[in-house]
Amino acid sequence: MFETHLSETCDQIFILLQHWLVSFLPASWQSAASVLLSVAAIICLFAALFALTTVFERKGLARMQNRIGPNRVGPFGLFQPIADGIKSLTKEDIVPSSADAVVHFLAPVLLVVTVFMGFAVLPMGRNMVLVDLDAGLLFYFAMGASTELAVFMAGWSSRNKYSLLGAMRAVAQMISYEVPLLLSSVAVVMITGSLSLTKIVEAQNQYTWGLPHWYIFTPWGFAGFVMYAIATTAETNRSPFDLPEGESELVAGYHTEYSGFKFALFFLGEYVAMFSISGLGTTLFLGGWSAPCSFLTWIPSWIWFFSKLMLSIFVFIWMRGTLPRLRQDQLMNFAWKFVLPMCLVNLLAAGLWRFMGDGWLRWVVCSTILIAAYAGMGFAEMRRQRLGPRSYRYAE
Amino acid sequence: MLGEGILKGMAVTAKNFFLSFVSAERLTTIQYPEQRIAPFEAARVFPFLVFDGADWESGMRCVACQICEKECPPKCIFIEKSTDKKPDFVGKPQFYPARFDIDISVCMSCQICVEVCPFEAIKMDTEFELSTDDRFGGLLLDRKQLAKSNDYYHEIHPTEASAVDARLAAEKVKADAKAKAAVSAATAKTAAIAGEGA
Amino acid sequence: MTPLAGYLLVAALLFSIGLAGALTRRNAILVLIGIELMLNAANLNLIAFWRYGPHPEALTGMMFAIFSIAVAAAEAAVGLGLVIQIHRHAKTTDLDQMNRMKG
Amino acid sequence: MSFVFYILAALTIAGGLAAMLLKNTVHCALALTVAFAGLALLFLNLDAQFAGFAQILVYIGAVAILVVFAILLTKGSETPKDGVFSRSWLAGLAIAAAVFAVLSWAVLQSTRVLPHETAVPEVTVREIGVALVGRYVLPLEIVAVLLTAALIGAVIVAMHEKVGHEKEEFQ
Repeated sequence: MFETHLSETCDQIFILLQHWLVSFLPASWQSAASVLLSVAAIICLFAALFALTTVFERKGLARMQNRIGPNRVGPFGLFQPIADGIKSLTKEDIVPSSADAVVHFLAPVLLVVTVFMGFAVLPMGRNMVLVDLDAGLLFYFAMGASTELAVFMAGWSSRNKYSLLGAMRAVAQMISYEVPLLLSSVAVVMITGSLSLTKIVEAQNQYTWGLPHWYIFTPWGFAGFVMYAIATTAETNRSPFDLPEGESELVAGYHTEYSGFKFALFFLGEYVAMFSISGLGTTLFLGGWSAPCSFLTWIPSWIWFFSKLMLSIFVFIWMRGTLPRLRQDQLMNFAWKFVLPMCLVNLLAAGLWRFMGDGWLRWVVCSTILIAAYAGMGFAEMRRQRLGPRSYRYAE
Repeated sequence: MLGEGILKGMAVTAKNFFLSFVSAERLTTIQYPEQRIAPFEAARVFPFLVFDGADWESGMRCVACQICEKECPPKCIFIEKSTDKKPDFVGKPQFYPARFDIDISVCMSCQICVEVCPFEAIKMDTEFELSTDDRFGGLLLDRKQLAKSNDYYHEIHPTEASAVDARLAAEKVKADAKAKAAVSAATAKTAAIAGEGA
Repeated sequence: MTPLAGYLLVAALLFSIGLAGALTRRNAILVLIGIELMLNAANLNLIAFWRYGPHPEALTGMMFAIFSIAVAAAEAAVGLGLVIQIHRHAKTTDLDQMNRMKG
Repeated sequence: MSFVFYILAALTIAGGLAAMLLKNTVHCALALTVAFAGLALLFLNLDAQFAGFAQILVYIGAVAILVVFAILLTKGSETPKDGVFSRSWLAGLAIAAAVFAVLSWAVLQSTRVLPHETAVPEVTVREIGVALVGRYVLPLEIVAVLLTAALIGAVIVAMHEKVGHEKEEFQ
């Protein structure tokens, strides 16, 4: 009895803390204060996570390349982000003389604001959601779509050909991959019957024989998750889809002309977008804050959410350490000729899954459809030498 | 199968990631200021002036012939000839550089000065930690800073230095023999003159 | 003034701004922007009528607005495609200079 | 009439005015997004959550981006020398003013019959979805066909006539 109570307290510790802090204020201020407190907590938490991730990314990438990575500032180089932060804060803020100063200033601000807005609807633990919107997923995608405009503003206002090219690439890429991103999430919405992210997590927080009902453990969920992962990598401009800032041809893409704190904001925006979109993927396919086994539910829900989030970040870093950058035409062909059709087939599979009722038949039918589509499309693509192994004309 | 290569590549990086924590020999990094690798024998950075013996001023091999100054492509060498002479390693009186400056902010480490020097006086150094906070004065090395002993030369380029020493020794032997011959000839001559006179 | 009247006035003003823009600007893209503004003003009207109408649970105004958003997106795509094609052909997007139908 | 409404209305109108008055075309497009965002917030203020988010997703995420793409593809960001307004601007302005006069007159005349503050309608996304595939399924299908047609049409219209150009170059 006492143990359940303790684990319950641990689970809800942030909620209890918030209620305790707010209780000092007069009653009329309490609702506003609790919202402000949550917002401040989210911003501080993810900014801190951003700082930690930068150093872990550098160290992880180094290990994948058999190097050591940053280890000079503080123990094991853990204070490296502080040094980086001081550097970017003290740097001169340069605005090109021909740049459009107002738009140039607004772009990073808009990017960071829209990126942080996405966290408003993400459930980070049991009862830990800022606003439980009925159309939460739609809100998330609406905010995600607005970041494209910030990227365009940054590229256009810099009056630099590299910035503009990078921005155009980024916007084209983000629009192209937004379609599979939305379609892979639509499958989840179809099964759950709700756009509310808390409802989606609750639907997955059930156990059969100690195993969770996460959507990734279903055929359509697994295919959807793979498509979602590909689309998010492109959406956050991460390697191997980091063409918008391909340093070998575009200097730094749309933030070429940004320095100092504004550049740090872009950097922050990129990482926070990665966290938020990983958090959404966790919520949609990996059961959000639910525990992976029924006997592990005593561990607080927010620990599960953040460990899944960091695992996704590790996969992002892992992919960055492995895969080379794609070419623009490969990127577009991949989106429109492979990922999008696969997402449509996946929608079909999800619909069949929904209407075939329980039993083993739906597993067989859905898996067959998806595997056949994957194998067929993959074979066709490789035959056309679009996605197959490369032939080198001059090397070797 | 589509996507097979991606999985293979991911496996390679994952192996690197985990094994780099286990086996230290996988790590290629040298922690530079604390750990160093010995410089290669053929490494060359900027020129220095070789001197023999203990005193750098009297033992300097340079005779201020100014060939290196003329040949230097970026013109980073400044030589001022002395007015008096001092004996070189064979004992022959030679000019010496009253001033010998190399501006290493201009030098491009081409080694042409070393190639053209007939006196084996200028050689390439392996010292590379030359950064200074005074970029005008600090990078203009005078002859005192440039002078390094022959022992130091042996230390950094042992093979090359031995070859140079052997050649110089052979030259010295030849010069000594010539001098001796000249001396004996002179004595013979004087003797003959004396004999004639007698 | 009732709240509905306020929304209707804002919509009317936005519609007139869009109309003025569509009628006075030279650039074809800006004419399209004006048309978009007019469509949006109509959407605002539909939503306002839905909210303050007698039967909001019937969702009529909301459905109108949603369909109108979808149609406006299609309109923008086709319209901008046409402008790009015209620019490729006539090397201008100035409507005052597009005064002949011969290609 | 709440304070929030006035702020949002001012934002929307200012965005719309700027979109129609600014010289630089890209600035116009950015001002247009401000107007779109203001409208989306007005929708939210009207308790139409779904329509508001759909407005942001479609207009800011797609239409605004499409507009700036079109501007950059047509070199429209360069301000023309002979003014941004057409020769017949006075007539256009007069027509717009007349339309506004008529509309506002109509609205103000009917203030008496317009309903006052009503209860907030409780509409979930689920109900909208059920209505879309129930009562409004025919319009939904028609919109689907329209969007497909528009997609294909836009691609065909904007597609480069590769074959024709190559022929021209060969001759």
